[in-house]
Amino acid sequence: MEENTLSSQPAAPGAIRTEEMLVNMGPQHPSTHGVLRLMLRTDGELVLETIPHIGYLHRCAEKIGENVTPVQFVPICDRLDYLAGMNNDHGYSLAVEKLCGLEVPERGHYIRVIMCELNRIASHLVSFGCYGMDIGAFTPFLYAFREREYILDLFEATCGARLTYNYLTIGGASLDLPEGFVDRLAWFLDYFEPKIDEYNNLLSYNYIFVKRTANVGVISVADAIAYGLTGPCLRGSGVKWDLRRCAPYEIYDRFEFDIPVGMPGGSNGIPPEVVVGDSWSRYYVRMLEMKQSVRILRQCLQQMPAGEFRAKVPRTLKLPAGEVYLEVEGVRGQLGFLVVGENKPIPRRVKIRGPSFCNLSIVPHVCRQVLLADVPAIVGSIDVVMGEVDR
Amino acid sequence: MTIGLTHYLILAALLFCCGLFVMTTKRNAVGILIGVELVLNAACLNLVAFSRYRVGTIDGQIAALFIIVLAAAEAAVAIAIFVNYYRMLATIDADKGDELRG
Amino acid sequence: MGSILRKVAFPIFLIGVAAIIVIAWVPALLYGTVDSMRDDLGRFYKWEPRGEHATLTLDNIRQYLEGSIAGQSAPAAHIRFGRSTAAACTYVLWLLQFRITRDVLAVVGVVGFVSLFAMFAIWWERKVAARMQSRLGPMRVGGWHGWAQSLADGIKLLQKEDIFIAGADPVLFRMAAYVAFIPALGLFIALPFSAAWIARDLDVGLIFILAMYGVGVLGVLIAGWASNNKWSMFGAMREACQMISYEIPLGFALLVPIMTVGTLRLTTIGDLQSGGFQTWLAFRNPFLLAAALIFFIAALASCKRAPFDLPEAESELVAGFHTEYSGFRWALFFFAEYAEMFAAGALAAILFFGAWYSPLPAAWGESWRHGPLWQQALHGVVFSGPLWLIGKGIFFVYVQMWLRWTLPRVRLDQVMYACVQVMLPLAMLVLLANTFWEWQVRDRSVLGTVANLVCTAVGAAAVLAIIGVGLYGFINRRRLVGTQVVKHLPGA
Amino acid sequence: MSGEAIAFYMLAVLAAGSALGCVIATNIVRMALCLLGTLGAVALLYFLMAANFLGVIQLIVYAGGTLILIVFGIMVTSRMYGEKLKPRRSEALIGALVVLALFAGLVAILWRGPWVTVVPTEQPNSVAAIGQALLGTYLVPFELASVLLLAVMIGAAYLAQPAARNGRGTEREE
Amino acid sequence: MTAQEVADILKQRFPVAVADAAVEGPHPCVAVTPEAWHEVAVFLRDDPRLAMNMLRCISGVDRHPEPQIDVVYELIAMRAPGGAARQEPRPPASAELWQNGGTIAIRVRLPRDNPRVRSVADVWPAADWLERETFDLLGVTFDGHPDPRRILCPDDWIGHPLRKDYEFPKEYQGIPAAAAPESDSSRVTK
Repeated sequence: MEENTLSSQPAAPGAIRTEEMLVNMGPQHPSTHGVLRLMLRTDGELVLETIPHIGYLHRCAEKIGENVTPVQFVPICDRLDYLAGMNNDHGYSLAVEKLCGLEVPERGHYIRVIMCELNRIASHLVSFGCYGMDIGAFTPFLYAFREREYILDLFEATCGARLTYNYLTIGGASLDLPEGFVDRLAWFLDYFEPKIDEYNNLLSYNYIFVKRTANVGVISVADAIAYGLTGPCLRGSGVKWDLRRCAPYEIYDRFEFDIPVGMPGGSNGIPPEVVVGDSWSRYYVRMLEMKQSVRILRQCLQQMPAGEFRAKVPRTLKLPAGEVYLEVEGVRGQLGFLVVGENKPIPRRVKIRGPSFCNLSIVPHVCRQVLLADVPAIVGSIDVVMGEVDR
Repeated sequence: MTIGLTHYLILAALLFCCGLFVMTTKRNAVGILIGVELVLNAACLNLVAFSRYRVGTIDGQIAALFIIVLAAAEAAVAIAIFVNYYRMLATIDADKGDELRG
Repeated sequence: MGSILRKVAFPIFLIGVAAIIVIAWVPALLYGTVDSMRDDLGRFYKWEPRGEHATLTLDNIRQYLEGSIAGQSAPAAHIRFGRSTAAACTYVLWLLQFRITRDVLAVVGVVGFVSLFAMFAIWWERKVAARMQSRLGPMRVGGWHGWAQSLADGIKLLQKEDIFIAGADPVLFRMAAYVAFIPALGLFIALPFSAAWIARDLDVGLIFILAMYGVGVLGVLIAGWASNNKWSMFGAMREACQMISYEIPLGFALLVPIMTVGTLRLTTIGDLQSGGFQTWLAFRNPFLLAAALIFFIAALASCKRAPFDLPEAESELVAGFHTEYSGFRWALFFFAEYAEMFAAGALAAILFFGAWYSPLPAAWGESWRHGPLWQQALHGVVFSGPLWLIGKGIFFVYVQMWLRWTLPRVRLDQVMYACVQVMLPLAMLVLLANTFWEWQVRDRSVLGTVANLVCTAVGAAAVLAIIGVGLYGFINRRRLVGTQVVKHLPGA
Repeated sequence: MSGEAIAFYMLAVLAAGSALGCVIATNIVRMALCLLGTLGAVALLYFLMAANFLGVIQLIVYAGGTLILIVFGIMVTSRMYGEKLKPRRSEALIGALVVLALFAGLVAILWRGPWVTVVPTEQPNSVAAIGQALLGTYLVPFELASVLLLAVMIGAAYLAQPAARNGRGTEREE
Repeated sequence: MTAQEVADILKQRFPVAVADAAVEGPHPCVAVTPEAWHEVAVFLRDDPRLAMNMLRCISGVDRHPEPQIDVVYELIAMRAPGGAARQEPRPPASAELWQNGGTIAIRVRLPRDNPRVRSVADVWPAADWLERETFDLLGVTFDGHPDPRRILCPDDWIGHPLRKDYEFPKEYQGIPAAAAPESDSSRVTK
């Protein structure tokens, strides 16, 4: 705790003097999702200003990227947004493939989409559960983790890992899907889809929950775009923008799915207190996105062909001179990779655009003149993963 | 040895004197308020003791009841004033409040 | 060693449960015995004044128990002992006739009950939470569903280092835990477990309990301040705001039954509800039912339980006022919290839900009350007795846990809004309406009877619904707890 | 020595000790804690004098309300490591002398004074008696007190809100 | 709008400042001189044809051993369903998809020994943290930045780790570094 008193001087006569305090929220704090540190300037329960301090989880991912080959770097990608390792691997692989001009076989595409969407569900489940905890509802957290466990079981059966997969790699996937995967996945989708409605009834429409999150931390469209917000945070503000649709990559143009956006309250079963762009909208977009992911997964299972799952990738892949910047729609927003090659097996530069990094940058703008209890509600609804912010 | 009126009165006198001392010497305004509470308590104790040992009715208790209620009201106003005082002068030292101009 | 412990642990547990059940009704029985004995003997020897001031001698008691007093009409037909038993009981009964003995017993009983109950409640809360979250909760310590978990935790907490932070105020930091805990114990001085089983039957018992709730806050406040931690300070401030605000609707809600019964003595209030389910105060008229609800919500806020657990909101304030506490001092805060929870539940039961009486009219069991020992014991279980009050208290504690693991937490301004703008006017309205009702509506009038019946029906429906849901859950427990857990359930 | 005497002396020592603690303590929160000791002991003394209702009111209003308000005020206005407001030496000395003299005088008078006392009688139902007295003999002061409380409520609420003059939202403070 | 069109508009508007445009290949890029960059940035955002309203990424690329550091700004134009990108605070919640109005990368070449460029945090607030990161890791100074501090490394860190000639410190605050990183990187390169 740093000592306080920004204004220890007696105020001018007649002026009202209030007691301001600097409070350190994090890096060890239950609701900062890892090691985020927020300096709050508070006046009683009122937070006047929020200053995020990041970097506690900086692991030099970009420096490592300049020193290892792309295939070696894929495991590091897993550790960026450690809740959505598949999506990170996918983004990096796509960037390298684009730079080298590699073609991924058909089945590889489908495996990638399946894994990415499954991981999106898993990650949104964590986000849903943790957000409930931020608001003070403990129980949904365990329900979310129960469902996530099924997905992790699937991942484990596929690649042997439950968190850092190193599965989607340059040229496709490193292994084929295991036997019985399709049936298990189909079972899981049937099991899981009705649960989303259950959780909506349990938490999303809960009166207290709505009161806590609706009209809290409202981000306007202009702000969202200006601060470079992407993913559910951007869509929560009512912008129907999703790279899977707006700049299609992989094979997402083959699937039918909707892009949920934040809607004003009062219609479609949305509580009347809700304002577009508030914490509730961001949270609810994630709930709806899980449904869309289930839809995509079902279509994948129908369309998936047999065949090769990985392109022939030379043992030492030389990255041609030139650079490529590629963004994919990660779980938390647009995950971008800038890869600069120079005719060597290792790239000159790997720049990672972590969506959480940009999403977090709006926190000082939003967490002003809010109550202390709103800070976890806002930061939780932005859903940052510090591994990706600090890289 | 039975406990009688004098015992209570002496105890009340002690509380009263302590309260008086706190009131006169403490510089923290809230401390002064605490002194006032002590004095009021002493008074209440006296009233109840008199009503029990000298009159035998409950009138003293009623008076003490009023004192307690009024003390609560007094504390509420006093704390409100102190909070404003602190906002104005950035101190709770009662000696600093010698200006009348707000 | 471990294996032996594992073998004996469960029997010890069962014996403990049995002992608690026995203890729950024996004192009342013994006190009743002593008092009735004194009455009998006083009548026999023509003591003046009868009862209170007469001291029985050992001989009196022995003769009485052996039934060897000349001319004794029916020498306590219901407590006839053999010669050796009588000799043993004589000393116990002789001791029990003194106020000081009973006080000492009461203090021991209260402290024992609070610590036992806190340990039980912590274990139970974990089980309740676990089942609501499709987990198992503690399963290992002690054998049967981890029943000894709290015991083990308690031993662990006692052994833990009592961390004292350098920047804290040394005296206040240490005192605060006690300032919070002692009023929580003090609550039980005036809390009747049954008409006979109460430490001090104060004529102002109800306000005394309220006062103890109020004083307990001071411990939290001082803990927050003395920790010299900003989060603790936030917690303490929130507690002060919340507690002071919610005492007002709480008080108003309590005035409603007080107005109906016209006394502050809790035993009297309890005894007025001895006529079975429909005479419970909450079902007397709609306003009392509303008052019961308001009371329960306000008590929830006073006990700082979810959804009003702002003073220790872990996602906002780390752990609130007890952030810096560890070891036994930390445990004291929890003992206080669970004691207050139980007291709130018991108070709700005494004021609104039939106190220590079962839903059956106590008049049905009148003959058992004076029958042989086994009948008296059965009476204590079936018709009235501490077990009923403890059971009702535990039920309300369960409701508090249920709410905690279901609802998110409200925000400070919402807590204040709910208190000042919703609960307070509502409580005042209910009080006003009840005044009017008591003034105008006769108990036996058509309106009074209909209101009573409707409220009773609502209450009965609620009770049946809860039992039904519980049964449904129990029958389908394999299906409901979630497939992941079922695999690990014993016998799966 | 009777039970009552034992109880009285214990409580008197607690009350007097806490009051002296108030005098000695420099830390304002400790003063408040000492005040709690005095208030509690005095409340128990009321119980001892069979003024149960008053004792409980003392606990609920004084210890549970006023004292919490005071501690609250302390928290808003004082910091743990802020300036220590110690009484000036001269003031303390003079004050102590005066107060000691006063105490000595009081004790002397009390000791000497012939007090006509009555044998205390137990009120059978003191709560009801107090209620009847409040709404009978003491109706006017009772109503006046309620008016005063209302005035205090409004006044304190007005004093405590900064927005009346500053234009900032207040409903979020407190 | 294709990258070629963007480049043409820029060249037309800023004939001197736009050095060259490499719009072929996977990463269409327009190079801009550091002095003109802020002006170009405002134009890119405000010109109704371009309306590059979102800054996605800022990457610094150290060209060591060449004495040059590139700063690459990735821009994208998000077009509201109504047509041009709308800047109203709250357009009606749309059931329609927003359109991708084209992407472009802007490259600013800076001298390696004293890389300075005007900050664009006032144009796109997203640049605030991204520029801080570039400063932190590559040592590019952004003039006029509202909060020019390090962001990922500690405030007292010495050097800029993503420079190619960066030497890993032997210790930090008395904490010794675990292993010499040179041997690691050399092993991989071989």
